[in-house]
Amino acid sequence: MSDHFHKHDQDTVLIKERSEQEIAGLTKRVEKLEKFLIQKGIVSKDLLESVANIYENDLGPLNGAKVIARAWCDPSYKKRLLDDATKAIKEMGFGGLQGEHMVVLENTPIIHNVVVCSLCSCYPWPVLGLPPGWYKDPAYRSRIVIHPRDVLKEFGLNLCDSVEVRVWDSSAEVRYLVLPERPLKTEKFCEEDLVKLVTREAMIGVAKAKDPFFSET
Amino acid sequence: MSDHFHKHDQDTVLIKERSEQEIAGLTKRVEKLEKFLIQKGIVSKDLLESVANIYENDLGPLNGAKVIARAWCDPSYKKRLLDDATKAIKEMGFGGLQGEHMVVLENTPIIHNVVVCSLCSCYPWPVLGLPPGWYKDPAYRSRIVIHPRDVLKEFGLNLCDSVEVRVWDSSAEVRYLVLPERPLKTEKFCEEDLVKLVTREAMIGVAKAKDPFFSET
Amino acid sequence: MNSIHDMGGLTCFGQVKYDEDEPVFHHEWEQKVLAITVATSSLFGPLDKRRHVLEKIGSIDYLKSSYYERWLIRLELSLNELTAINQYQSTESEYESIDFKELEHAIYNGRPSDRTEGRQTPIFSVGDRIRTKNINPSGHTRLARYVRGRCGFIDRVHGTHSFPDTAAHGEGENPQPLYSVRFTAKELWGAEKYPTDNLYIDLWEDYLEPLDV
Amino acid sequence: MNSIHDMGGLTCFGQVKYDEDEPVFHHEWEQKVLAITVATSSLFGPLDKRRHVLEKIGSIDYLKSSYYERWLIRLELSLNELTAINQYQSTESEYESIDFKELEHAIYNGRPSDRTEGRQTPIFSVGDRIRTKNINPSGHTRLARYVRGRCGFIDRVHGTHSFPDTAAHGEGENPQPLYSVRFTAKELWGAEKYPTDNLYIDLWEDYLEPLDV
Repeated sequence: MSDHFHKHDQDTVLIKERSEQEIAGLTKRVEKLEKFLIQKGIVSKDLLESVANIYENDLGPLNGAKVIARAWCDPSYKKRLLDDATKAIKEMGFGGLQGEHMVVLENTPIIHNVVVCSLCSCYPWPVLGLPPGWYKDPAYRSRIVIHPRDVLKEFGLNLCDSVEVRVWDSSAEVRYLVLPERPLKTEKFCEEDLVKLVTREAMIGVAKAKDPFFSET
Repeated sequence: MSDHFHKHDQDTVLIKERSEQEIAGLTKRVEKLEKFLIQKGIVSKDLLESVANIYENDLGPLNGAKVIARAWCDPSYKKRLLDDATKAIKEMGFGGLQGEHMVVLENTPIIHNVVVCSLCSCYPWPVLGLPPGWYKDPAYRSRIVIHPRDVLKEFGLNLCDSVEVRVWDSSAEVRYLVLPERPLKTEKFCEEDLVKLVTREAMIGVAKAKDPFFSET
Repeated sequence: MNSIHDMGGLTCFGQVKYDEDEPVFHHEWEQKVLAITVATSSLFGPLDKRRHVLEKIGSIDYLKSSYYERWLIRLELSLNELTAINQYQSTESEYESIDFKELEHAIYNGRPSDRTEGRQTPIFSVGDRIRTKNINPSGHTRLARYVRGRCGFIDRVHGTHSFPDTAAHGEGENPQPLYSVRFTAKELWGAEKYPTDNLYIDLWEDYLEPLDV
Repeated sequence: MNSIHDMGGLTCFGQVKYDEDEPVFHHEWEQKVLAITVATSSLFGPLDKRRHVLEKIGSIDYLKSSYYERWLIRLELSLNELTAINQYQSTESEYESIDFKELEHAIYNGRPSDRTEGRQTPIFSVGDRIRTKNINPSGHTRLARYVRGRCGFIDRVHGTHSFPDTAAHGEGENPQPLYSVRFTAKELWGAEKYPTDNLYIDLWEDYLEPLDV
């Protein structure tokens, strides 16, 4: 006789992989919406495809990485960025919905900034694109405000006790972007190479910028 | 073309009626537990049946109703009940698990008491039996502490603004029983007749005692 | 832990579904769960520990389960743990057998939580103003979130009782005074519409501090 | 409303599931939901109102849905409402048509929430100590529960912005100063282990009062 009783997932809200059937159901619901909107002349198929295209190709963390890399290389740009981020980011050609009011937060050896939206999932689209799944999930939204150091550990980031953690909960239309520390010994890197070190995670504040000399072996 | 999209239940956590299949699944899980406990000699089938029998037949709101009716008729008993409810209830032969530390709360024309356990579903078993479903559901547990008057309205109880509402959240092992107001013009009722007017809901505080002269037509 | 079980003050669960003619048990399995839970309670530690098992049920499971389903989940979790321990200790045959006479005595006489040892002299008296501490323990607590960091009045002194926050975790009963504390509705919710309404909740002395400290 | 969306400080959702190689969209329907949501946003009132629709999704549905599923539910709820209104008004043919040039302009230029009308002079200055009000409105608010009735410091003044609590309900934008407010971790959670940690959150002037009032 087995003595293993029904098992329970005690501690997670797992957004489970959807079955084929569930995806078919969701697809059908979306198609119904789409059909209605097109038939009523509210939108055209072209318009929807153009919008999808913008978010698929035009916006993404590469925009933010360019901003950060430039700030690392150009002290006067960095100053403008910290003084008026919206304007300085616009200089680089980035702006728009969900980036109307930008603030950049500078990480230092003694200050670590990390961003969340506990009430929904506000995120700076023009510089980071659409948010990753974990940013929108209950585990991150609920816990980063109370146990930031534990959550950062789950991303592999162990902070010294002496570092001050600053959590930014974006409850208004102000959007926050973290300026990570420039990795050591990258003085000779050109801006283009530095861009590759700036990950989305580093600009949210759940990681540091990539260390180009770090090897996993 | 239909313009009704997928409907959503916006505001409730409904413990939905279980399907035959779900009930079969639950039954199977319980049987597995039972079989294990019996095979290991932890309990016998007789013992489980005896326990079930106690809670089905021995405990219930009739016990509480007898306590309340006596308090209505016997001023010295009422005094003892308000002074030391555990002892006064024991006098009537009631006591035990989930009734170890009883407190009785007297409703008056200007004070209305109502009981909840917001953290789980603590309830005075010896005098009220096992709790009704609504007492254990999120809607009651979460809202009675913040919007007691709205919740009481959902039970059909409209309180004047001038009445003081006292919500008792039983977070420890103290269990609360409400002593409702004796209905008007029941001076000539004997204790046995009064017992019939004392509902479970009145002793939780989501209703008043039954008015024997009230007719619904 | 700050879990979904601590739901006081949430307003997202809709209206109360009141069914006047609700049976005590909807199905036979519910009655069995009740009987097994009561019968085996002494196997699984103090009530505080058993409450904490319910609090650790995942949020979706917690919300979509009925009361006896949550109890069933607790039994399964507890038995999974117990059998794992027994297998590890190779004491397969040594499960404790429940004595009905003892159980019946407990059912009718209870398992009181008041204690004659521990802190017997209350720091606070009826009428004293207190502030609840703002604690957010990772384990079990009975200091509901909606009364943390709030000012209230001592309404009753219940005597000295076992302390759930330690008792649930095998850290001793730490018996201490238990109070009924009154909070005004305005203090808890900022509402001014019913200035005379009050909420009373039972709180242990370690949850409280004098107001002016 | 005090709904499950306001989850800051809960600890019952387990560890973060981080997938480094997560695609922007898992399925085509997600991309369509994004496109439809952005394209039709001007049909359904201000952003605050659209956020409130998400907040009214039932708790279990909210928790078990992925992000774009919640957005899909919002579209369905909003369109059900819109079509009901149009049927009632018999204006079946008069749905607004979305102009792509206008939409493209909004996508790349945004819809700022700062305003030149309304209360332009902030009551508080950087460094001021404030206490947040303890309000529990039945409608939309951006005063998260975990910062209600807590003491903090003004860290930045963001200028005058539209006020969500009224804008979401068609009660006007009520523009007023918006601040970034700093709270110590100790003030919010009582933890003393990391005394230098802080949490910053953007709060409108109507959420705040001077500390000594």
